[in-house]
Amino acid sequence: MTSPRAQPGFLPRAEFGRLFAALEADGRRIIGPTVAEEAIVYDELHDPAQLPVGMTVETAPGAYRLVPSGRDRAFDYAVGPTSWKRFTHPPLVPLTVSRRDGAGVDVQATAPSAPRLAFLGVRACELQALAIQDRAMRAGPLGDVDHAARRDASLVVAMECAVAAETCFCTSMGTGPEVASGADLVLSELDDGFVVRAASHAGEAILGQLGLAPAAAEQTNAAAEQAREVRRTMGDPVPTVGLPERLRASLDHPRWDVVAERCLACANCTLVCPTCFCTSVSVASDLDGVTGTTERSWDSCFSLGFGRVAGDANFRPKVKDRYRQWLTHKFSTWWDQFGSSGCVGCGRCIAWCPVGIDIREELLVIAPPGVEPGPAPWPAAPMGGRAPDPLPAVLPARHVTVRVGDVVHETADTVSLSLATDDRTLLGAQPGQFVMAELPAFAIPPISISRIRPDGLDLTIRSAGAATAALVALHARDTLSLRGPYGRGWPVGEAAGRDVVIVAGGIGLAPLRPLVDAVLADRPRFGAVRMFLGARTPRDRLFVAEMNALAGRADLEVSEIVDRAGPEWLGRVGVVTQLFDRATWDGSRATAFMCGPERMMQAAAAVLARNGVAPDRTWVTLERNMACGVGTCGHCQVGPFFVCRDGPVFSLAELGSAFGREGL
Amino acid sequence: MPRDSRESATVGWLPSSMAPAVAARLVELGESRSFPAGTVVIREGGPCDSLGLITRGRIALRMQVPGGADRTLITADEGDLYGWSALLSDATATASGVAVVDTQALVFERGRLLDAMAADCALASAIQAWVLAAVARRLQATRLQLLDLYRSGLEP
Amino acid sequence: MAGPPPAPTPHHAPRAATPRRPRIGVVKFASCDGCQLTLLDLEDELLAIAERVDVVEFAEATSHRSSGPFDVLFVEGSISTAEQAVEIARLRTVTRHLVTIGACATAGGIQAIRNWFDHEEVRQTVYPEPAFVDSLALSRPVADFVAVDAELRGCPISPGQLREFLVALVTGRRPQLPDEAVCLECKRRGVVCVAVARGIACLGPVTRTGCGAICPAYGRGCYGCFGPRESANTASLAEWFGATTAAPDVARLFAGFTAWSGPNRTAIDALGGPPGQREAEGRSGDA
Amino acid sequence: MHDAIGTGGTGGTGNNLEIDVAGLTRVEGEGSLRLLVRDGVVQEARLEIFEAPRYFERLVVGRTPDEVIDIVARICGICPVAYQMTAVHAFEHGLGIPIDPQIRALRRLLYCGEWIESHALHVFLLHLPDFLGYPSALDMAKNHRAWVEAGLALKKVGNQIVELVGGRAIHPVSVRVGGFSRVLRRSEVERLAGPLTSALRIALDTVDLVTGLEPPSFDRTARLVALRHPSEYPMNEGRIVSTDGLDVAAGDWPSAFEESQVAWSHALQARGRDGNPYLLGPSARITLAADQLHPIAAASLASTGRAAAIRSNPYWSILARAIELVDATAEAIDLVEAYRAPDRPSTPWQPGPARASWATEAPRGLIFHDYRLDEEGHVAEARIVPPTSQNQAAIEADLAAFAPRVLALPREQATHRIEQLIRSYDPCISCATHFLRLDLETVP
Repeated sequence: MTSPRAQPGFLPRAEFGRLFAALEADGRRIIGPTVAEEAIVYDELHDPAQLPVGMTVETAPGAYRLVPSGRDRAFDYAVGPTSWKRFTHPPLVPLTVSRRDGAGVDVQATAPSAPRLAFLGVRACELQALAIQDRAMRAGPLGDVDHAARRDASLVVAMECAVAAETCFCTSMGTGPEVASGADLVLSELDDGFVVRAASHAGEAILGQLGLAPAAAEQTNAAAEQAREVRRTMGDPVPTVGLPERLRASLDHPRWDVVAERCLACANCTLVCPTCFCTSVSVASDLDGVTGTTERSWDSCFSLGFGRVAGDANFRPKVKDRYRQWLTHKFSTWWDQFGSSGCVGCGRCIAWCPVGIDIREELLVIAPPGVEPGPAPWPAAPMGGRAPDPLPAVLPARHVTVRVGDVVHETADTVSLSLATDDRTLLGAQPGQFVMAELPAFAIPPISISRIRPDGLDLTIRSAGAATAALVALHARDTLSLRGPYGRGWPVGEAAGRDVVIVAGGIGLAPLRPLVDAVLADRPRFGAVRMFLGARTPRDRLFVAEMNALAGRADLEVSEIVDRAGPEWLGRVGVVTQLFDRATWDGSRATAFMCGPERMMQAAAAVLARNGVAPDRTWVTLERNMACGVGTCGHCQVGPFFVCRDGPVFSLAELGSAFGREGL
Repeated sequence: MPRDSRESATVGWLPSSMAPAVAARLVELGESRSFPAGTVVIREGGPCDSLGLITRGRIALRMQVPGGADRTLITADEGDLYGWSALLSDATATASGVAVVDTQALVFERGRLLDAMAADCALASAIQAWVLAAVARRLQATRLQLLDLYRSGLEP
Repeated sequence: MAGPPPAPTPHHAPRAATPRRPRIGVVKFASCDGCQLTLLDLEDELLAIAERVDVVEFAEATSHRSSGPFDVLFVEGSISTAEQAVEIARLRTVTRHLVTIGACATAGGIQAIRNWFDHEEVRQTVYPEPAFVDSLALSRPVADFVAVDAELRGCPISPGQLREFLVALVTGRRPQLPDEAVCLECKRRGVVCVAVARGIACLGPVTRTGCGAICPAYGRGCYGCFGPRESANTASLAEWFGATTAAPDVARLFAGFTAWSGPNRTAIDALGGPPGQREAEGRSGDA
Repeated sequence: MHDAIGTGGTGGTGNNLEIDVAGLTRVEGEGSLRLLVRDGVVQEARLEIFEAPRYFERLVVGRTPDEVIDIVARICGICPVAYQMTAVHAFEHGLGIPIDPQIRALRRLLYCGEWIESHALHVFLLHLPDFLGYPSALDMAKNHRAWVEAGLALKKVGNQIVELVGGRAIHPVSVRVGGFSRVLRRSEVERLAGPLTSALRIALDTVDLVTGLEPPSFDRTARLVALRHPSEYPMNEGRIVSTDGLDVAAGDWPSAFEESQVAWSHALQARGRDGNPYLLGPSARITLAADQLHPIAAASLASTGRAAAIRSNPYWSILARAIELVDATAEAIDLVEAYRAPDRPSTPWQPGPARASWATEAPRGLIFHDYRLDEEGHVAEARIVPPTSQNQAAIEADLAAFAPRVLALPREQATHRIEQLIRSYDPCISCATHFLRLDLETVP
């Protein structure tokens, strides 16, 4: 956006239709406020008569009432149930169409639809909300094509606030009431008409079209005074200095239990929130599973399914966990993830909470101003409060069809698929990265790469649900579609010149195998290499022949142990930590890499720490939490991180107490 | 199947925290025995008449689980103690110990050990601390195994 | 339990080709037939589905009869007579995946309101010759009698969810039957919250989604026919309605088609029982 | 349950016949049939109804009129609109609430939707297989796919109407005392025009299709009862008339009929005060109100030349339903065309005491509701009389009359003929069950 050059003009109320005409002449459909279902909603407008003239709104926690304003202004309200994300990040977006035919599986991304829209009556807080979502939807490795296209195709006509609702607190969040950046045109409504100024080249073009008389000084002053008055009425209900730090340090505050008693976990707050962007992907198919479609729809961290992960475990089972995730995300971890607050102070979540929970009140109790924050549970990361500027470019997702070569049945429920491809991007995968594997009619699970070959990739998959079961059931010469590779892999180089410790539990060995390959390919670069492998039973051991071969080598050690076994098993029985909890090697010379069940990793991490392995040299992978793989769905948040975007590989130093913390 | 970590083979079998005099006294009290693979060292429910420290090899501690199957709950490996029931008054073995490979152990005959402990408080407390540490480690392992059992109950 | 069943193993393979068409049965107990009618309401897919499954028992639609075995048995209706209790136990033994359909089978149905009343009073009120009529004191969900592998909620069930369940069944994937609040569907549709904007009492926040948020979309509050969702905080909602002038008589809200299911029942009891109980007490007096 | 069609009983030869159909199929709800003939004399002809009782008349006690509208719908998933319409009209009549003409039109449209859905279901999925010799429509589709698809398409349009006006196809949510919970925009209603036009075409073809069927010959003189309205085909309102001259106001149903309980049924049998059975439903309506049929339906009926047969032979009810499919679709088209959105969804009203009695025409025939509202406007007593429990006695009478004609047939065929006869009344057993007067005086 550029600073306005054209003089502010004045548009008489009676001639407001000229703005409609100008916007329509610009080939745009107009979305703006109108009365429906006893509320002021944003919907398509064809005529200024549809504006909520003479109406205003009274809000309170859990209440919203449309009432006459007593004057015939059209924008005499604060914000309503609709937010602009309905048009920039719609509730339902088709993602892919997949087909299985003679040639194999083919997945096509659905082209983004981007109608030319003009948003009329966007408030200062809503402008900031749009900017915040722009950053959130572009924070992943690709960015979201649909959202970007819709934003690029939209023109924003802002409206300075003339009134504040009881639930407004933009002054505290620093997003209003005065319109700052992000608009193309900015209007201020006075009794007899509108002061109009351009805030971008596109805005200037429209303003030029209108050919307005310049606004008189008293008119521009009246407009400014109006905004100042709104600011005065609001005050500063939620002091935000140091709020992110205070909140981050209050994860165990007793108030979380109190609010959970009232909270319905109905998700209304997140759905009316103009910045909340979380989604879930659903699949549909024909009766034969030959053609399938995927689409994403608004979801919420308040729904139980949102925290469900493979094996029906759930990392946010309690309502308390979900409320804490929402509030801490909005006001604290959002800074770490996107470099700004996630709240703009519009107050929608307060008015539209069916039981009137007021976040302002909760914040003041949980993270009261002026109180020194306790120790931080994790270091600030990765944006650390720096909003990206300019926004990163957006790339379309690539769906690559690959063919199954060998199928190795590793255990009763686990197979390794050897996939052939000449796709350079896939072949460029790094150890510890993962791909999204798609078959028509099935959910799309993230699968870690278990071997990177010059001519393809191996995926080792455990059947833990219908989608993975379908993958495990694939035969040689079948095809599937891959996206990726995604994620930050193992920092192999970081271990150069040092001892290497590898701890694997069950299927966790799969993402570690490419690391082992990399180390062995350049063995002299590393010191002693020690592998500690755990499995549930002898029958659950992965890559048995290969591991036995490694065990036969003089230049590395492999010890393994199983949880339980019958008499036929002559190896060790117990837990993986028993393999090294009495070891005498010097952990300070070692870099450790771990993957396995989280409890196993916690126990192993404790033992490694005792042996002197530093937290910043202890690397774990948390891939089990991922859903979309590209940092847009919000499912895999752990404290300040998106696992798919910032990980899946993390050091314990990065994770801090987020590692293994229940309910986070 | 893979060999065990060579590191553990070089572990000083007695805890480094143990006073040299006490350690020396223990080595003198103990008697090095070898159990060929398959030897039943102690039998579940039978008398537990000696405490052992494995210096080489492996003893599988097994129990009859419902259904009559014989399951290995845990193995005692180089540096591990077994048969600590010998220090308890009823001295009954709670699991069977079977050498799954050729195994060497430093074995302390119950009567001798208890007499020596009765005679030497320093020795007694050192041994109790030693055994307690071993028990604590075993309980930790068992706890993790239990958690894993419950977790796997969730899985389809 | 609410979790969807794994599809019958032969259908796990991603290929549509399956060795054997699953044997499907549809039976009813105390109910209105609306949920099984929903099967026939899948007008566009009915014949295609019928080609992919083997409908061996569905008295409302076919004269073929079978007493089992069934790969999938859809059970409509609540258990409210002694014969029904015996029959559902028998059916369980010949059924691989037992799927309850509708509020009667999953929650006891509207007829479970009588569970709060005196059974004899109810029988005598409605029948001059109660002796001719056989019924148990309580109308209860199927899960109170036998293990249930999956449930389709609703009064009636949603054609969309039934379609999803059947497609998942024949393609071997896991049915997507979200266990979240009606509010999510309501907001996705862009419906203005009737509770907040109009003060209409609405059970949407504590009710499982799946209907399409029909009631709010038609300008009235959700009456909970899909039953309580997970961690349904009916206590908090009841307290709010009680405090706001929106709902003078809060117990009525919960005393609907899923009244007997845990969280609703607790709320009703806390509010002094369903409407009609006072009358019941009055009656058993003079009866 | 049983693995064969029909069931049980010992076979019949010559003058003896014993038929037990333990579980009637292709009817709504659970019923069974017992027919016993000795030496050519019918000893027993029973339609047994053992659907579990649900005590609705007790469940609505203490409820508000709007709650009752939601609750009584659950009596029957096939014809919930019939229950909602009868109840809502009863309350509005009893409380003296004026109804906007457009609201009344929408309600009639809603009812048309249910008639179309219910009749299409019965004609194509339940009854037609009997005439063509299939155990089900799904089997019939193997050789007559086009017909089954046409039937489903017709049924779907009925559902679309109920879904639009009522919110969903089964147990609609929008009917409220005084009107609806929401105003339908004309643009929404117009969306029905296209589907209805093709539905009318299918309905007319259906008449041709069923006119060509060959039902068993069985002529008897039954007493037919239906509503009659001076200016429209009976649906939402009218006076109760009969083929033998009865003519009373809908609210006076009790003056003309009475109910009694029989040991073999959870339903109540209704008979005329004179003790004679009577029959409701499409054949009765066609017979008693043919002159009020939509012109298109009237022409269609005339073209078949079977008006008399519909009156005398119960098997021809399938044709009566086909004619009513034409009538309902044709009228729905007119209603959609004429619709203008009312200013408000419903007329405001005050709860209070009232006696609320009304009758409407469900797809299966006349349905009567009678409520007493107490001072707070809550239901104190309720009485609901659905069509099937009124038809039960007439059905049994027809069975007894028809039985001798099948004595010669092999039992298998005899059973099928009898079952087919029962299906021709489209008995809705879910409805029929557990309806008895809330009559404390009769409590022993």
